[in-house]
Amino acid sequence: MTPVRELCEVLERRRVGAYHALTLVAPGIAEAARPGQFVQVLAGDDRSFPLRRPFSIHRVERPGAAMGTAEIVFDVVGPGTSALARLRPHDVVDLLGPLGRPFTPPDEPAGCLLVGGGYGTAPLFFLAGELRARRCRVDFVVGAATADRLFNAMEARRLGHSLAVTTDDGSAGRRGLVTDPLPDLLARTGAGRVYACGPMPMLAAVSRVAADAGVPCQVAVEEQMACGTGICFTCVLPVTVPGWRGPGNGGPGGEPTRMARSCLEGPVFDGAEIAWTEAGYPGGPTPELELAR
Amino acid sequence: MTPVRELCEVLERRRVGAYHALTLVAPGIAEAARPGQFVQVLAGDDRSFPLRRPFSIHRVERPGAAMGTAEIVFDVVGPGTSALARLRPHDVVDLLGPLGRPFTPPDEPAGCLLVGGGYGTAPLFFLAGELRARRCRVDFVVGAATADRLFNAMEARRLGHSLAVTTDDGSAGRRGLVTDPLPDLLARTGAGRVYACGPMPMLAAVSRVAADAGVPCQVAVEEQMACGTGICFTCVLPVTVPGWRGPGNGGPGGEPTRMARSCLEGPVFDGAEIAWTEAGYPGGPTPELELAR
Amino acid sequence: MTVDLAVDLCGVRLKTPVLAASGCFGFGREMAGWVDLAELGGIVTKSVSLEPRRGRPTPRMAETPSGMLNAIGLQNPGVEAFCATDLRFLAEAGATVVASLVGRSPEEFGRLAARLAGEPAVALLELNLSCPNVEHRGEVFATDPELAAEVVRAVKRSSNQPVLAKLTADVTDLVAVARAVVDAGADGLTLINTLLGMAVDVGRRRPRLAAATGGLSGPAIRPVAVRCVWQVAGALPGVPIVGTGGIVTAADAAEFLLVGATAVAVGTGNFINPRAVVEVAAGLERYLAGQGAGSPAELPALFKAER
Amino acid sequence: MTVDLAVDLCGVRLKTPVLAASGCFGFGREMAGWVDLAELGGIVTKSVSLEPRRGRPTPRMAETPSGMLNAIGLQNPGVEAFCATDLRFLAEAGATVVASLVGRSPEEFGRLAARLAGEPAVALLELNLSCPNVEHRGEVFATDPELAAEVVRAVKRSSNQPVLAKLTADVTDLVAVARAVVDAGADGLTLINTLLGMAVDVGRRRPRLAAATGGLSGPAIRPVAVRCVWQVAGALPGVPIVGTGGIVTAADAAEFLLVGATAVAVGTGNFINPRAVVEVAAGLERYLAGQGAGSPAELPALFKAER
Ligand SMILES: Cc1cc2nc3c(=O)[nH]c(=O)nc-3n(C[C@H](O)[C@H](O)[C@H](O)COP(=O)(O)OP(=O)(O)OC[C@H]3O[C@@H](n4cnc5c(N)ncnc54)[C@H](O)[C@@H]3O)c2cc1C
Ligand SMILES: Cc1cc2nc3c(=O)[nH]c(=O)nc-3n(C[C@H](O)[C@H](O)[C@H](O)COP(=O)(O)OP(=O)(O)OC[C@H]3O[C@@H](n4cnc5c(N)ncnc54)[C@H](O)[C@@H]3O)c2cc1C
Ligand SMILES: Cc1cc2nc3c(=O)[nH]c(=O)nc-3n(C[C@H](O)[C@H](O)[C@H](O)COP(=O)(O)O)c2cc1C
Ligand SMILES: Cc1cc2nc3c(=O)[nH]c(=O)nc-3n(C[C@H](O)[C@H](O)[C@H](O)COP(=O)(O)O)c2cc1C
Ligand code: FES
Ligand code: FES
Repeated sequence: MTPVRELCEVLERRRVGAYHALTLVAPGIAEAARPGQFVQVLAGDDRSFPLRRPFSIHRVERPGAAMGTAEIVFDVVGPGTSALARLRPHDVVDLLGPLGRPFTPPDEPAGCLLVGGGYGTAPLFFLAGELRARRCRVDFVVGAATADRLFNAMEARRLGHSLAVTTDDGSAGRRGLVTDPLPDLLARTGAGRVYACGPMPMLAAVSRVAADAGVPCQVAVEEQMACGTGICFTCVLPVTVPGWRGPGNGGPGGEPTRMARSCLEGPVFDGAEIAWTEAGYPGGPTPELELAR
Repeated sequence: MTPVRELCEVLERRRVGAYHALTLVAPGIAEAARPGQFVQVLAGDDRSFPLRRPFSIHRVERPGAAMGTAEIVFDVVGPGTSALARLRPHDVVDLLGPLGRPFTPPDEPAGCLLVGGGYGTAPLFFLAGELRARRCRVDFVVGAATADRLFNAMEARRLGHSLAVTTDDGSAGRRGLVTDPLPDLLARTGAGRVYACGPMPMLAAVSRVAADAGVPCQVAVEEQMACGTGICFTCVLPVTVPGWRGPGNGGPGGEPTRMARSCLEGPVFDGAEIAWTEAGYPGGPTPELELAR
Repeated sequence: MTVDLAVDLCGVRLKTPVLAASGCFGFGREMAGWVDLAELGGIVTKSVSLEPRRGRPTPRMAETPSGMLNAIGLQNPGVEAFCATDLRFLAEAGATVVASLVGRSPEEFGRLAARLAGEPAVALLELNLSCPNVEHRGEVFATDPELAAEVVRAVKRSSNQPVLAKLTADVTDLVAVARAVVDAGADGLTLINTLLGMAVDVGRRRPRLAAATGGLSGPAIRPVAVRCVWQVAGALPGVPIVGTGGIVTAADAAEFLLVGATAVAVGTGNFINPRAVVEVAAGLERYLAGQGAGSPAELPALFKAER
Repeated sequence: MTVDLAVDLCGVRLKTPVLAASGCFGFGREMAGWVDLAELGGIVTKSVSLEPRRGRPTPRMAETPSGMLNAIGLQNPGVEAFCATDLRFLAEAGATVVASLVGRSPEEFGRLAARLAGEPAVALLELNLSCPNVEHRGEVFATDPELAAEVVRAVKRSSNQPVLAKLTADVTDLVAVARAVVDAGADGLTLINTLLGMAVDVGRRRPRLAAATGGLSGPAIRPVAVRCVWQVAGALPGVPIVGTGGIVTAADAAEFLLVGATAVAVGTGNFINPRAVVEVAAGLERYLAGQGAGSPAELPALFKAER
């Protein structure tokens, strides 16, 4: 399903804890979107030629009875997200999407552990819906720096069979990182799949824990993107390529890697496929092997 | 009185024929402004570094009972004026002003003929008020391409002892140019002063007619401006300097000229002082002399 | 007034004067879902080298006022993989392909040209003599007229496809470089590549690009690019020029065509509008009609300026 | 953390590292109503020549994305009128004056320097070797290391005021030009002048500037200017550099100071904010405190980047 460009009317922008949730009329995108995919957003009529900004799709209302809407959740960190935070209903936003490779659900019903960090939890709700529709059990682990940066834990509780919460400062749930409860949970829930979205260091750690437990793990990464459509080679990260002939190496198992465009082959990758240390995030799967090289 | 920078709240923006009138809360500017002066306007939060746009002050409400407001009248011709046309009440606009040299009223009460072209009529209302306060008789001649581009003829009628109207297409008043009725009017009203504001070719023609009739004439010119504060030398036009030593010549009488900054020494000049032909507007005073060179 | 957008670029007929610039359209395949590749004036591929290149570390991009810096570092799968996959795809899609070549020596350029000489799908060659994202400034051949000419000669010896030499504005005398490559046999010129620039993250007190410096592109550089085309078109009349730099709208493209470019290439503009190449061409058609011009080639004669 | 903004520029103490750039602050007088001239790091005057100059015809300016083109053409009243009126005024106002000189030959520069040698009000000289708005590119001395050096030598022979050589980025090897003028006796460098550019009015099908080409300034060129300072500061450690190009905010200024500039000059920024020079300095004070730096001179050591 090829992506489309849509000029989307803003239905609503509301605060959710430390974040903003933006609901847009986007029939084409709402029709085609799959969990883990993202949109490239251009807001405002600024003439300084700002690049688009990528955001995960938090959820969609498929067109039909409704007109078809897509929702994104964002944190204000700079000019682009500030422009989004100034949007009012009826303003128009320019979107490209759905972009990128989505999460792959298991072929057979299986237990799925969804691990979200900060706003990274947002796309996992979309995923949880799809997994449950496929009769998979869904358990949630969500973490953030502080309680207000946990995105909508209530919803996670509603959607999940169980919910574990961690915060760096202990202001909510257990004090610590999302990875702390992971080994227990994997054992207890007997999950056959791990799906994670959040900051890169967290994704590296989750991938390692899952690999150690022998559980397949898919992660949605965040790399800087100029185009989001595969044409600029800005968003690359090193992934392993068994038997690849090109230069360079550094994969988890020391096998060759290549620079993959995360907007095209990602943002969802197999966590064990990413050369985390080479990517600048030691603490990924089998780091000793990487460091050994 | 030195100019100030003021962040001005928009009170109102309304259509007046083909133009927009913008009323701004600007105590400092309203306090100091004199007819013929202008403001440098920056509207919107565009990050593409737009330069300020210059606009004549149409009228002011001196601070006191009221809070002090200034009004400009503008025509939408490009991005800057389009941004102004998008302004809504309570938006904030960044102004520098009052800038430039104002019209000089006669020391003694005298008959004054005010000649306005298009939106150039706007600042003449401000002038008319001042002249009448000095017990000068004020007569108006206003012209434009079409009826809807005559700025507020009603007001001109109210303020003036008499009003003559011309349009290029005859859609209002007499068909033709503002300069057509000038000689008669000068004779009939016995005006001792001419004050003009409008397109440059019109100012050249008015200056010639006045010069031929031997009546002193002040004109408010429009040159492109990058700064409006005298520091960039963008807005120059050639003016005569009796006995000046520098290079170059081309004044009406063939005497030396220099490039004067119209934002600093103008926008109001003595119409006979400008080297119209050299400035690119033949048809100014004594053109044959200029062409003779 | 009927308008024909077709232009002749070094003997190759382009359906429109608007191409996709190298490195800003991937290898074309990625955009097949957004535009009909056969309808474009042409696609200049990401520059290909003899061996695959990994490119520079990330971050590779930084947004700047009305532009962006990039330090991609010429990542590409190498000429063999390019021919096996990308070129085949483009041929089947019916695209007009301009293969951009990059090498570390005239000899490498020669071997690349030799490899592509037998590929009918390649309509033109563009020699990237000007990428700032290289380890040594010495690799920026376009900073040295003699070196640049040597590269062109090496390529012409091993290929009879028409050759565009892509130059940089970061030189003292662009006309001298242009004249040198034309004398060496270049059939046309592409002006300009990115300007060498740098941006700093003042909060973290470090460069915003991992490579420290990178290439500046986007509307910010358009005035420099237009000036370069104007200068070279004036000095070397009759030499076809592809104007590149900050083109986002049809009006931007018209600036280049008026000052003497035969065609234009849209780069960074594709990142914001994946249909930019098509929409700029459509806008040019309206512009030409409005100006009473029957084809892009008529524009320079309608431009009023003395040199 | 107390911050002292003062810097030493070629032996002259500046209250702040923020100057007003040449041609973007008139002769200072015009701005007396907006800022206290004595509080500025310094005022670089509009370039003055031996004889008065009328400058170029209008239009002299065109707005471009995140910048502007100008073709003022060095309009100035000549050095005599400058000394008689403007310089006297600046002295009385207590301003730190950097007199910008422009001439058509090394000899003219020498005579200008001689004329100002006796003026105590002149703290430094800046040699405008790089104005693109001249009839002949040959007048852009900074495109030729030897010619540029000759100008510096001529000036140093007739003056003992510290000399800043202002260079252009429109060259192949900026470091070579910088080294040449420093070897010739320049005490410091000002980087950069405007880039040569052009913009077209596609509706009227003519250049937007009467002079066709002009100088590009504003935020659009900042990445190029920062890169130039970074390159030269790395190649010529210890040579004071005044960074100029697209500075509007304190963060912009910090970019230049981090990569090695001793001071900065605000140009086009003054057109939008007449208090820019003062406000950038105030913002720098806050920035330095936030970074735990006691003075601007400490910033380069805090910059994390390998060359
Ligand atoms: C696939 C993908 C999905 C994302 N989903 C979300 C989401 O659901 N919610 C959310 O709040 N943010 C998300 N981000 C991050 C978001 O794109 C950035 O926060 C945003 O671009 C910042 O722009 P800015 O101008 O406000 O900040 P600035 O920091 O000023 O941006 C400067 C430049 O850096 C880039 N950039 C800055 N931060 C990031 C980042 N974390 N990742 C990638 N590029 C970055 C910007 O795109 C811009 O090009 C996602 C990023 C990617 C790649
Ligand atoms: C002293 C003075 C007083 C003015 N008073 C008024 C007024 O009361 N009402 C009004 O509608 N207009 C007035 N103008 C003209 C007004 O400044 C321009 O229409 C406006 O700047 C156009 O900006 P833009 O971006 O919409 O158009 P563009 O044409 O896109 O502007 C491009 C550039 O050209 C300049 N420019 C364009 N037209 C003019 C012009 N006629 N004069 C000077 N510079 C121009 C702009 O400032 C800008 O730098 C005045 C100009 C001056 C110098
Ligand atoms: C991300 C990026 C990658 C580029 N890669 C190449 C390249 O591989 N080869 C090349 O000749 N030019 C490359 N360029 C330069 C463009 O082709 C073009 O010359 C330049 O960007 C100016 O045009 P623009 O402003 O429209 O982008 C690249 C530009 C960008 C922004
Ligand atoms: C209108 C204008 C006039 C200028 N005149 C001069 C000049 O006379 N001498 C000079 O050395 N530089 C001159 N410059 C260049 C500036 O001093 C500065 O180097 C350049 O504009 C880049 O800085 P900015 O982007 O902050 O403007 C001028 C720039 C502008 C915009
Ligand atoms: S962001 Fe351009 S290739 Fe991925
Ligand atoms: S507009 Fe800058 S000097 Fe008049």
